[in-house]
Amino acid sequence: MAALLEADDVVKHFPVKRSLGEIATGRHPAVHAVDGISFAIESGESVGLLGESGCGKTTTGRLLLRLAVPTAGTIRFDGQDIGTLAGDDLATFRRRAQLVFQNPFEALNPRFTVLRAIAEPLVNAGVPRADHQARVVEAMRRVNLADVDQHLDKYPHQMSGGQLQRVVLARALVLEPIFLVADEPVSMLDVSVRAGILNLMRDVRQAMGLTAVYISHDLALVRYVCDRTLVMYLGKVVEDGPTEEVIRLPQHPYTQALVKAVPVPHVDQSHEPLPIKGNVPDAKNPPSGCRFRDRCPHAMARCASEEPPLREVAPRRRVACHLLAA
Amino acid sequence: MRLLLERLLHTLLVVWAVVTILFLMFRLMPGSPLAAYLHDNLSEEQQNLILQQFGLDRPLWEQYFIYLGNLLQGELGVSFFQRRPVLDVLLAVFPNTIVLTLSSLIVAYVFGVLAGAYLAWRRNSVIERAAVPAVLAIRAAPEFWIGMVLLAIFSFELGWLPSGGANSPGMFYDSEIDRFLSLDFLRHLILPVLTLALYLQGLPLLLMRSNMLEVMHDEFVTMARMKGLSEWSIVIRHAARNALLPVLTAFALGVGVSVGGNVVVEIVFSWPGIGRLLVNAVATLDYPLAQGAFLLIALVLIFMNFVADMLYSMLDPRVSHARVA
Amino acid sequence: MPASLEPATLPRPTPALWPRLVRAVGRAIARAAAQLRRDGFALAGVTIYTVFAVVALLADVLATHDPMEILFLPTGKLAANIRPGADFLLGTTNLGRDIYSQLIHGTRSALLVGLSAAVVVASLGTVVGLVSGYFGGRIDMVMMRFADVALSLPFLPFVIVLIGFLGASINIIIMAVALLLWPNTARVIRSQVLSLRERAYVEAARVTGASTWRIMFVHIAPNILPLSFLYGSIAIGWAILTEASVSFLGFGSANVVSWGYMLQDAFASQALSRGHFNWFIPPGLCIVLVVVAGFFISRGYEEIFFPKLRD
Amino acid sequence: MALLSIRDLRVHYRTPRGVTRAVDGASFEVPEGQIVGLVGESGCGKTTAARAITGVMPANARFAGGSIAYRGEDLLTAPDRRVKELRWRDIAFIPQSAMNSLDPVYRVGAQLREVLIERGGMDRARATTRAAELFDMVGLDQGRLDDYPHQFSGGMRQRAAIALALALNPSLVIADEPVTALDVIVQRQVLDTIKSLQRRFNLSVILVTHDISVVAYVADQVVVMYAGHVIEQGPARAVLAEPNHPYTMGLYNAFPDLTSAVSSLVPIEGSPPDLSQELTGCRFAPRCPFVIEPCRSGAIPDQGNDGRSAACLRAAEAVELRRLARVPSTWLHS
Repeated sequence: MAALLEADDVVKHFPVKRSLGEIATGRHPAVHAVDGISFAIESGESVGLLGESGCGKTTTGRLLLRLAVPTAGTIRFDGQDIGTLAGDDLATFRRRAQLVFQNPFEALNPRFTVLRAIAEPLVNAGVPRADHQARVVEAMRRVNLADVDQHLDKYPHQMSGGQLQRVVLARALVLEPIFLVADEPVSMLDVSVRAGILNLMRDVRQAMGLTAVYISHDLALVRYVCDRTLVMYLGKVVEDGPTEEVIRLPQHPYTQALVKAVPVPHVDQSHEPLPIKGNVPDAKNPPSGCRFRDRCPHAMARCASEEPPLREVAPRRRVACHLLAA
Repeated sequence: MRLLLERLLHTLLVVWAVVTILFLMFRLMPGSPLAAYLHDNLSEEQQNLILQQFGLDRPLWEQYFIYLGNLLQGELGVSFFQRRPVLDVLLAVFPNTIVLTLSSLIVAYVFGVLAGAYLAWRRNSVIERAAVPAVLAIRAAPEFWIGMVLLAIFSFELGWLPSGGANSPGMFYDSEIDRFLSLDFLRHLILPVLTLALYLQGLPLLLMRSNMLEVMHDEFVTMARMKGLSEWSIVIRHAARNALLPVLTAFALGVGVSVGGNVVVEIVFSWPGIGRLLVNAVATLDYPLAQGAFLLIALVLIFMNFVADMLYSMLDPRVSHARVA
Repeated sequence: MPASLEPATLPRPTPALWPRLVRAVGRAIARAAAQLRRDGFALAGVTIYTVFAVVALLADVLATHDPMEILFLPTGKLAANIRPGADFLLGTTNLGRDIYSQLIHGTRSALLVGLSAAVVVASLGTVVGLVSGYFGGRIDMVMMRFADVALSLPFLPFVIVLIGFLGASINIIIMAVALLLWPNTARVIRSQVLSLRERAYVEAARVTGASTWRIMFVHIAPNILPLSFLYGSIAIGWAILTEASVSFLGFGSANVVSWGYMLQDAFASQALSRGHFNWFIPPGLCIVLVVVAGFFISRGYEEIFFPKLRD
Repeated sequence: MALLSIRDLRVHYRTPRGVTRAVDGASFEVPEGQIVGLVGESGCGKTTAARAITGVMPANARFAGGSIAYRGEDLLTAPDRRVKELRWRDIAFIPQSAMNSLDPVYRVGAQLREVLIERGGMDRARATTRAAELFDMVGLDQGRLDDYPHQFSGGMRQRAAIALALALNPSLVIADEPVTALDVIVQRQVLDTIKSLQRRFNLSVILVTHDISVVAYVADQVVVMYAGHVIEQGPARAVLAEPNHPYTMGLYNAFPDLTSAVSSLVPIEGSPPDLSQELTGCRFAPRCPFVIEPCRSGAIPDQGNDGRSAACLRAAEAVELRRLARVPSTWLHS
């Protein structure tokens, strides 16, 4: 299989206001939201971007869709550098890559009916008006929005969260994209509704042969819908591998802590304290060397001086940790 | 610190822009004000002398730099009609305006804040329902008209208070302070202050009321209730303290706006202030005086905008204590 | 391809643009009207405006005399300082002019000044705020610096100097008001646009390839129009008050009857010391009514479009 | 005797669209020294029920019936004075968002001292020492007492809120979604703090959450709410292992579990009823795969023993229903 998407040493910094001292010394401080990540996603894969808030996963998602442009590095989609796309090429890319939003209550224009909302991509892609309704109805069927006629003229405030997320998904699918980024697609929904949306996304992905990236902080969700998982910490990918393996045998100390911290719905579970302490450091001044070192139970002198590269430790398995260097 | 310097720089930029606008406004107006000054019966030589005196025979850009240079030295020229340096004329009346402005703002804000907090506390009571449209109506009234009505009633009908000026004729004082503290001055001050305060109280009142209503819905006020704190602590220490922040900023802004905005009230009560001076200067085409008065009013406004800005960032810990680490 | 699937529920004719527009506008008006009935403030404001608008339109019919004509009694005496009565509803001025007729005609200039200034302020402020907020960067910086400067010019003194040197004219008053008031509108709209720009549904439009134009005018602008109206209705009041102040200070144009002119006339003619309340109370009240109507409407608007401000 | 006993509590909200019966006849108890997990989905009334205990409610809320007995004393009929006295000294609260619940213009230490002085009757010096003690207790650096709330991270703020709640040694702490806004690792650390302090001071805690795994981690008892009703309650171990109400069973199927083999998640079709409508019968009936005709009318009595109860007419068949509920096709509406 060929890589559909390749990220090559992608960096995204957000400049912040400089202090007087920084102006005087000519320094340009920035939030290192994404700080040199590389990965390739093969056609048809579903990949989870897992991490805590502030780890850069959402920024990465935006970069993949060219909602933001990298500070350095390139992202290639189907062989083309998306940073340089313009005009018709950009329009084509917009048709092929879509986004499913975290909060369905905000992802839909409150003044648009369901019909108008789902037809929006068709309008932008220049699909003849006469075809809109048929394609909207088709997309709604695809996301199991029953009683199509009943919903077409509804406004977002007249629908439930689960229904809204289906509308959002239908909008993303109406142009028949080949690549989908879903940013925490169910975190705003109730548990009893979540499962329905996740199942739907899984089914749709398979039926349409989509390549998908799920951005989430929820390990259980990623496990449910992703073949492969990239674990991010403070702008870096620290671990990469098949989801089941990453969860069963996490290699990076951070992933290990993360897996341990996830609560499970059983009374009998480990209550032993987590091995890591402290908070995620400030992304403006990340620690030298390994970014996890000051919270890591295994930190060594080398961790402070040398940044561990993300290296292959087994086939399809990459980890960025000096412990695994040997 | 960085914020202070940044705002200061910004303020200087605005001052420069306003000064430039002022220059252009006074030099490029059709029917140059100087025309009125240069009487036909002056000889050409005399006319040229005057033009030279004001540097008006030079090219515009040169005039501009002369003007900037003069401003930097505090040189505002000489009043056409009073034959005195403009700065002296301005400084003679400026204290009157400041006293009038500050007294009325203080009266207005003390009343407005208390009444606003009270109305918020008595939400949906009869008095609250009646007060809001009444306050809006007072705010909708032209200041000078409020002044006229008060004047007609308290001065002319009832004869309780003097009808204008800052002092009765023939009164002399050892110092300005003595003058301001004299009973005669205070009697003259009452009506204009009342007029301005009536007009000005609407803003702090409505602002305080809506801020209080908003803050009372904030989670930390609910928490204060859950903690069983006294009503006093909840309303004053938590709600009012938070609601007051924007009102203090509005006060600082209000000082700047009022110094120029008092114009009409100064006219109604013949108050010898900077606004009245400006109006008379414009009416008599006394261009150096008008320019000086306008400049002074503008500088106060710009300075108070700056103060308001700084005040806000000093009083709100979310700005003043932004943690960089 | 999906278009050829022809689901059973089809066909439903795609409505043409303009009937949909008519429907949308109709719905908006219906909603506003429904809200109006609930909101006493807005209702009062609209009622006051309606009454004054009718008066302005029918001024020639309603007025009993020419407002500037010097009137004489049947006895041939100058009709000066007549008390209100059947012949002169609100009495006459010291020069024998009919106060009631002046009041009626003053409505015209007040509404003219107020509405024109409101339109200019609201549209200038909206366009600047929209462009500045959406594009950001240099454009934004330049425009906001202009706004800072405009807000640093003392309002009334600026108008006085302008009028004093350029001569009295309603157009100059409107221009001056617009020149100094647009920044308030622009700033508020800008900050609203800044937050709307980051909304997920705007991002959604972008990711589906919507053009900048479409995002600005289809997705963002409809949400800020209420704010434009809000600031427009406040500007009506400001413009009327400004015109009144300028006229009162004697810089008004001599051949236009306005409420400010009437007040100046009364003030200069010692109406105050003579207790001619019939002369200076009515024009002041008219100003209060028109201006407060704007405040009321803006309050009602807030209630309709920014319900979170409601209790 | 239970520390807190809630009987048939009804709390209604006036809204523009009519009356919303957010809590509509809920009964449960909080035993001394135990953590009670109050679980349910959004809009089920769990937060309203928990806040009702503090007596501090939004202006449009109304107590429409029932009782809240604290140590046998009904808080709803007790004089205001008495209720105010109990607040924070006996019943304290940890909010979901500590950011909004701390006053932004005062230092965190000052807010601690305020309650220690005004409600605890301490002098300034004593309050200062106690504040430092409390910070220590919840694992915060004493040096941060002089910080403003916005200078804290999310986890630190939540710890500060816990310190504030424990300031006056209350017997009952109500925690409303205390870890929902936090990342997993911080969430776990804060839960550990709550649990250890609860043991140390033998606190009773009501922990409101939408997350059954949080309940599973810390709770001794669990109360499940649905559409304003309590539909199941009992010891956490028993309820979570062997749910008796079809809703609880369904919730389990819909919840992703990291420890079990990946099976498919099963949603509960439909959505909760509109609480501004008059409702009869079991509120879960329209979504329940095991519904029988009597479910749709009349009151559904609590069935149960051994300290467990479920508001389900078919609770006696729970073993069989549990077996059926594990089959995904059961939950597919035709």
